[in-house]
Amino acid sequence: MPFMDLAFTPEEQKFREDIRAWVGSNLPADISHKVHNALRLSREDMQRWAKILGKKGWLGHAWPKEFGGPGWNAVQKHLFEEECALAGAPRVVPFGPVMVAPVIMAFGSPEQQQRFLPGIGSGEVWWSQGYSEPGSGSDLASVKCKAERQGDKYIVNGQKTWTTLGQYGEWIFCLVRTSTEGKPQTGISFLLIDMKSPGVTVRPIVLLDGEAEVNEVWFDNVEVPVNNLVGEENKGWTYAKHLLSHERTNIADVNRAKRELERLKRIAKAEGVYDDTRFRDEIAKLEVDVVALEMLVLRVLSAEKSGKNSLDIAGLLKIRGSEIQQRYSELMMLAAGPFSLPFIEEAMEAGWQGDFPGGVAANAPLASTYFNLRKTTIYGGSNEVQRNIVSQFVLG
Amino acid sequence: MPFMDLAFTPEEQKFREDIRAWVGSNLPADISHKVHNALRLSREDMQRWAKILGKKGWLGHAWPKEFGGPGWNAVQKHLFEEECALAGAPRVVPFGPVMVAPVIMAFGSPEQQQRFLPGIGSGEVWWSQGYSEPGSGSDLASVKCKAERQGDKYIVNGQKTWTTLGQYGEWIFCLVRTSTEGKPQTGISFLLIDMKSPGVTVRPIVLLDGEAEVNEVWFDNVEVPVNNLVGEENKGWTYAKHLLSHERTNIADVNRAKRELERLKRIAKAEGVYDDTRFRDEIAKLEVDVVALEMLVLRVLSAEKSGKNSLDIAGLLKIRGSEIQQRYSELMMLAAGPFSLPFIEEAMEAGWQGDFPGGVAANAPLASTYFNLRKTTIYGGSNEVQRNIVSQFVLG
Amino acid sequence: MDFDFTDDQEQLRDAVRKWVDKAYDFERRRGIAKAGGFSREAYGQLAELGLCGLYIPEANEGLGMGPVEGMVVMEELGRGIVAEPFVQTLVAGAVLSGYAPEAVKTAWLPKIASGEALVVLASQERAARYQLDVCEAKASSALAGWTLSATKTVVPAGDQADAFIVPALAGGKIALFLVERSAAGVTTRGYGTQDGGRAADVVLKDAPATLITLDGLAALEHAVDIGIAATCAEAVGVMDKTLAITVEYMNTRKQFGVVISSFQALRHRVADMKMQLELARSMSYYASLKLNAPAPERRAAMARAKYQLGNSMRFVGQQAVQLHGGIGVTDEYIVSHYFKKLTQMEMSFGDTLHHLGEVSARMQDTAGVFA
Amino acid sequence: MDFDFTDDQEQLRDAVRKWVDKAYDFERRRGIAKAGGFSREAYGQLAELGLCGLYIPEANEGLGMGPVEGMVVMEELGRGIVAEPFVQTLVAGAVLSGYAPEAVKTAWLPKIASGEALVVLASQERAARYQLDVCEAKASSALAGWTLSATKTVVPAGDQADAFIVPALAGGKIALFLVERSAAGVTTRGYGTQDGGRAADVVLKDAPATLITLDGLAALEHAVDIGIAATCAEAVGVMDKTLAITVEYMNTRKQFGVVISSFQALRHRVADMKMQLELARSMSYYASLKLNAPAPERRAAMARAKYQLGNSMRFVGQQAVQLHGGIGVTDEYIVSHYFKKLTQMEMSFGDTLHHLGEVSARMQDTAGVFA
Repeated sequence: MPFMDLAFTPEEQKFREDIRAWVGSNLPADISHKVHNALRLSREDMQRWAKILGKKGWLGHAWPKEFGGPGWNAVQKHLFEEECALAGAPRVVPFGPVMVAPVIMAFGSPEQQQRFLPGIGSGEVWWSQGYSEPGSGSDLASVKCKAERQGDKYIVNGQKTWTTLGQYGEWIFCLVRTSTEGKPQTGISFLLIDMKSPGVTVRPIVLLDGEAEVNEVWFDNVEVPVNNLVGEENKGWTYAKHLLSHERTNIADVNRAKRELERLKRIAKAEGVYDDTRFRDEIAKLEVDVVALEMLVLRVLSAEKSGKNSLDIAGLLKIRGSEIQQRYSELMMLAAGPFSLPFIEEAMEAGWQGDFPGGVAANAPLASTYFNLRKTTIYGGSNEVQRNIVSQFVLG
Repeated sequence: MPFMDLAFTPEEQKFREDIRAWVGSNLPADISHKVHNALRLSREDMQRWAKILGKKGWLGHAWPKEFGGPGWNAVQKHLFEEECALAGAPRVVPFGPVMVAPVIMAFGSPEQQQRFLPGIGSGEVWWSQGYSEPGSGSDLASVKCKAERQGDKYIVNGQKTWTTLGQYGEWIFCLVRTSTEGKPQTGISFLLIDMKSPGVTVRPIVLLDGEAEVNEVWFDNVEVPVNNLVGEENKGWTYAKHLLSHERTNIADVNRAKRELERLKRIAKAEGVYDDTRFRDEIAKLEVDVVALEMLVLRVLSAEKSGKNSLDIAGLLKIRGSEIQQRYSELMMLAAGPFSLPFIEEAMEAGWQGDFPGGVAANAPLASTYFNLRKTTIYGGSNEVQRNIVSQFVLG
Repeated sequence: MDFDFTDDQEQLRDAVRKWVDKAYDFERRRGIAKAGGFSREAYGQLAELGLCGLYIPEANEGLGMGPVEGMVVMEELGRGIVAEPFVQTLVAGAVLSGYAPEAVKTAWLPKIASGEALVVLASQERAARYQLDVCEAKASSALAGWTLSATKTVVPAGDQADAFIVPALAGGKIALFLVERSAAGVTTRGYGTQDGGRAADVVLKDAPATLITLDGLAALEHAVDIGIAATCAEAVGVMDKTLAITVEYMNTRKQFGVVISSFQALRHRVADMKMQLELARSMSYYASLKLNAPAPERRAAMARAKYQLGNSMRFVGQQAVQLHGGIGVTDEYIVSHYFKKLTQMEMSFGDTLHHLGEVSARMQDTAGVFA
Repeated sequence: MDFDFTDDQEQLRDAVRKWVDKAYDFERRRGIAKAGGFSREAYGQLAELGLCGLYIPEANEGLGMGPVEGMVVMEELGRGIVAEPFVQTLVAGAVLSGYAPEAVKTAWLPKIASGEALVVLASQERAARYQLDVCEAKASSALAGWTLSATKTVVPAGDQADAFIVPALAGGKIALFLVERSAAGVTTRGYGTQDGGRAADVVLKDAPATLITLDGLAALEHAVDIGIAATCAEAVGVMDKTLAITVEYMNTRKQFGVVISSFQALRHRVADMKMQLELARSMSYYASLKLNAPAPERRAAMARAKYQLGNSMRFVGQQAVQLHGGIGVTDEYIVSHYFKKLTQMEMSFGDTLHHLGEVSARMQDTAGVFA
């Protein structure tokens, strides 16, 4: 008999402890050091951790058992993600295991499943996402990148953009236009493209923090075998929506927020503002914000677990989660104040031995992180689009 | 040669001191006591002060000299209003001297000017405003109240609402529909109606603070002589817009805000929260808000005086002024906290001898004022409508 | 970790909601407010539903239920902005059950559970504001027993209650006493409150009193925390209904020829109201589920919850009025009554700035619900 | 009471604006930032315009102008987010003119006015954050004159400047000194800053120094206040241009088939940005017009101004990026550079919370501009 209870069950607690123990002995210390201090992660760092998870069968931790996943429920997934986040594990690059894999599982052919899923689940193959195009913004259905069928190939021409970490990508899943008839949504197909194919060019976009986190990807007469089409031609929009519906509570990123709030407190202490009433109050407000967000996440998890309530508040999670990310990064920067202003790129590398102005090298990435996280209220459906969605739900 | 200077000129200073001296010796102490403590003002209180001003020729302090006004420039008007506000004078009920008088001056016949302006300027005749109708809200051109011409009379049928202090009104100026052809704006006329006419009914609307500040006014076959029509038939919308353009800096009500901010500090001291960092910071924020608003008002005044700059920021004054009014009233209430919660209507009368819970009778009106001032972001063009206007100015 | 309500809890919710819908509509509430802000008859109906014994052990003729049931009931009373101070009944039931000597329990708990006795907390003093450890009331012990001298103000339904739970200094420390309103030396002066309810000043002059506990501050803190959790739940109910009223109005009211719910700026405001409501609901759950935690953890949780709820109440109340436009500030239309209720609740058991201070003072190195 | 600019002031504005438009476009600025964040050549052009002598008396080959002229110049430099630390030149000119002995004035002011010498304030120490009275630097007096030992950090263009104005303790009190960068015992380490400008750590080891004034705290406060007023004016220019860039983008960029400036929720955001800009402009006027007021009045005014400007900068900068969407966070597109400039300026001469504290501490019973 279920009843309202904040505490996790003994089984859930045991599960958490097992995860914690495993992460504790398998997460490389040099990687967690970088995560805890917002230092630069290399491709190798990210893939090293992905492979460790892959070997354990946990890179696809949300995968169903039939595809090699652990078969966890919503709460177990949450506990796993929380333990990873708190321990300072890098976020799993989601494009393979979280985004394209569920689409391949649901709509791909058995052949595609056998061909692609092992490489995704093991962390061997780096996937990228090809959704956004120049000018598309929040209007994802305005796909222009064209795939023309010629025999057993598609010829792909066009451009994708905002491709996160695309400079490392080996494969990319793309929305491409295969028909211009009917509504914009109806002529879109879901195509898997080998990024080593002739005609694929990746150009990094430098962001405001000086980092090349996203890319433009150009397709110039790229030949793609038709058996790389997922599902049916012109039905790609349906699959993409299916994929978006898989983004649930993790969009709030509350586990990371908890870790970063603790880091904020450490920074505030080091900078001597933790005992300043005004600054401390700002942290206190954020503390409540984080607890409230976590409770919201837990409510959603509970509803998922029991299937009893229906809580259509994913939009709220996105809005609040992104606002909180921006706020903690802002407060970290403000805590360091003038000592966050030097822009010394080398200082963002682990192991830098220089003398950072003010003497605290941990301050080096603070402003950059603040700048970088401005993206969070823009991407994944801007917060304005999310408010449209929420109000539609409330007002009809 | 004009040059940037925050100080008023010696002439302006002298002007201010003269006003201060006159107000000091002519504003009845019982009235200023009520204003300084947000106690109830009676019709007699308001009219007593209006007549004192009228006798001096200052009730129509913005009137041009040819109509008996003092002929002050924008800065002098501001200084006069400021000295009145700081001394605790009641706000002049604007419907006669500030609203209908300029319309009569600009568009009325000489006969109408001679007939109506003296009673307005002396404070003898109480005017009301008949613009809003049930359902019209921010859409003032949706006038339904009908005036049908029959010989030398109009027969008026319909309803006006939100008529401030209409229960005291002797005359009312109304927008009435005289034609249903063309755009809604084109069939509106501007009519002066004697509220003692048969068929006029006034019903007070009780507001959330329990006070009857506004009214519904019903017109049931009310006969109005055609020579009470101002200007031409069907041109009333033009005249009404002219009137609205006369609302300038006084919409920000910054002088009252300064007086009330000082009162807030007194209340905070009496309630023991002035030295509480958190509460004090809230006052400090408001202090900056008030200074910034005053600077904005002064910039507009300077531009009006010199005719040099064009500052189309009336919408900003309305938005900011109303937000500040709401905030100081909120902070006053929060300062008293639990001691603002008793609702004892008698305690809002001057001279009440009862024992207010907590012992401070000055706390009696705090919550009521907070509730009452929620109207400020709604009336006079809601702040949402003002934001539409401001953004139109900025974005085109 | 589970946020599902049991079937029993759902039935409890339905019962209260039905009573509110049928027996406590806007007109009845208006009548109660006009008549002074408290209806013994309405209160009696809550008792008939069995609600008054919610936190009272079955041994004392109560229901022996817990915080989740309290939350469910308060949410529903909130939806109807019920003026009778039911929060006080939860507080009194729990505090007497938890801290009073057996004789006091036996004498009072069955009467509270049956609705025969209304017992309220009389703690507010002029100098205290929201501080619980500031107390000028004095208790004296003599052969005949304890007597109290005190001036307590804004006591909920203070001139209607049958007895008061009163903190007073005994030997320099705060102790908690029970004082009957009918006792010698007790005078009350009642008045309406801004939210349409009732309160009173209560003056005790050497009034005979019964000791509840000498560990009065701990008991008082517990009492206030029960009050906070109940107020949070009530606020969720008030806000939920406030949003529903606003949505209905926006989908009906036309301006410039279209319903005002078609304006994007207003739609986003509604999204923000929904956000505040769901954050508030989440923190109300949090408060109720932490109510039985050890005192330091419990106190920290209540401060966090009341801080969130205060912000939410202010935003939802103010925006509901704003989105209604002119009709929102009339007495005639219901939304202003919800707004006034939210305003008063923000100042009940400590306002938002007060609880921000509490959160700040109690901050730890850790973060999150389970920290 | 007058806020009209004189014809001379308008001409000054035009001259600076023309230079920014023609000689300091986005590409040149990008080049300067990449090359380290400071261009002596660009700085020399400001001197050629005569700007470096703005606050220097005519007797010392300056222009002898006042705060309004300073404000006009800073607004225009702000519009171009000019990276060279011209604020420092205003500060140095005014502080040396106002506090230095005649010999120092004669030696340095003409060189500052001509652009030959860049003199900057080197006051920031690790322990001080925004407090002006916290100082660990030490001055020693010997027969040969004063020597200083100090570690100053984030000194604007510190490895490019010709001399520093340095607060240091002399006999337990803060005094102000001039130290040449070429002097013995001076080492600097330069680096770029987040806004595309340049700063350096400056270490002094028994470096020979010239006394400016023993009343160093008063002079330092004055220096910082000049910096605040200039930063406020600069911020107005930055925000004015930021809003213009955003408006242009919104009127061009299409989503769902229409320009995004047609969405009401975004339009209202723009109205709020305009509000913040005009409040900021008003408070920038206020700051500049109070710059010659007696110290307590001047300090209070600067705190109020910087508090407003800080809030405005944060809102305008963040919203400008948000309204641009993805392109707003790229290095390639100009708006992110305006945003970063605004971010850094919020932390210059005391951030928003710091100045809230100053406003709160200096609060009087009266209210308003003339109180």
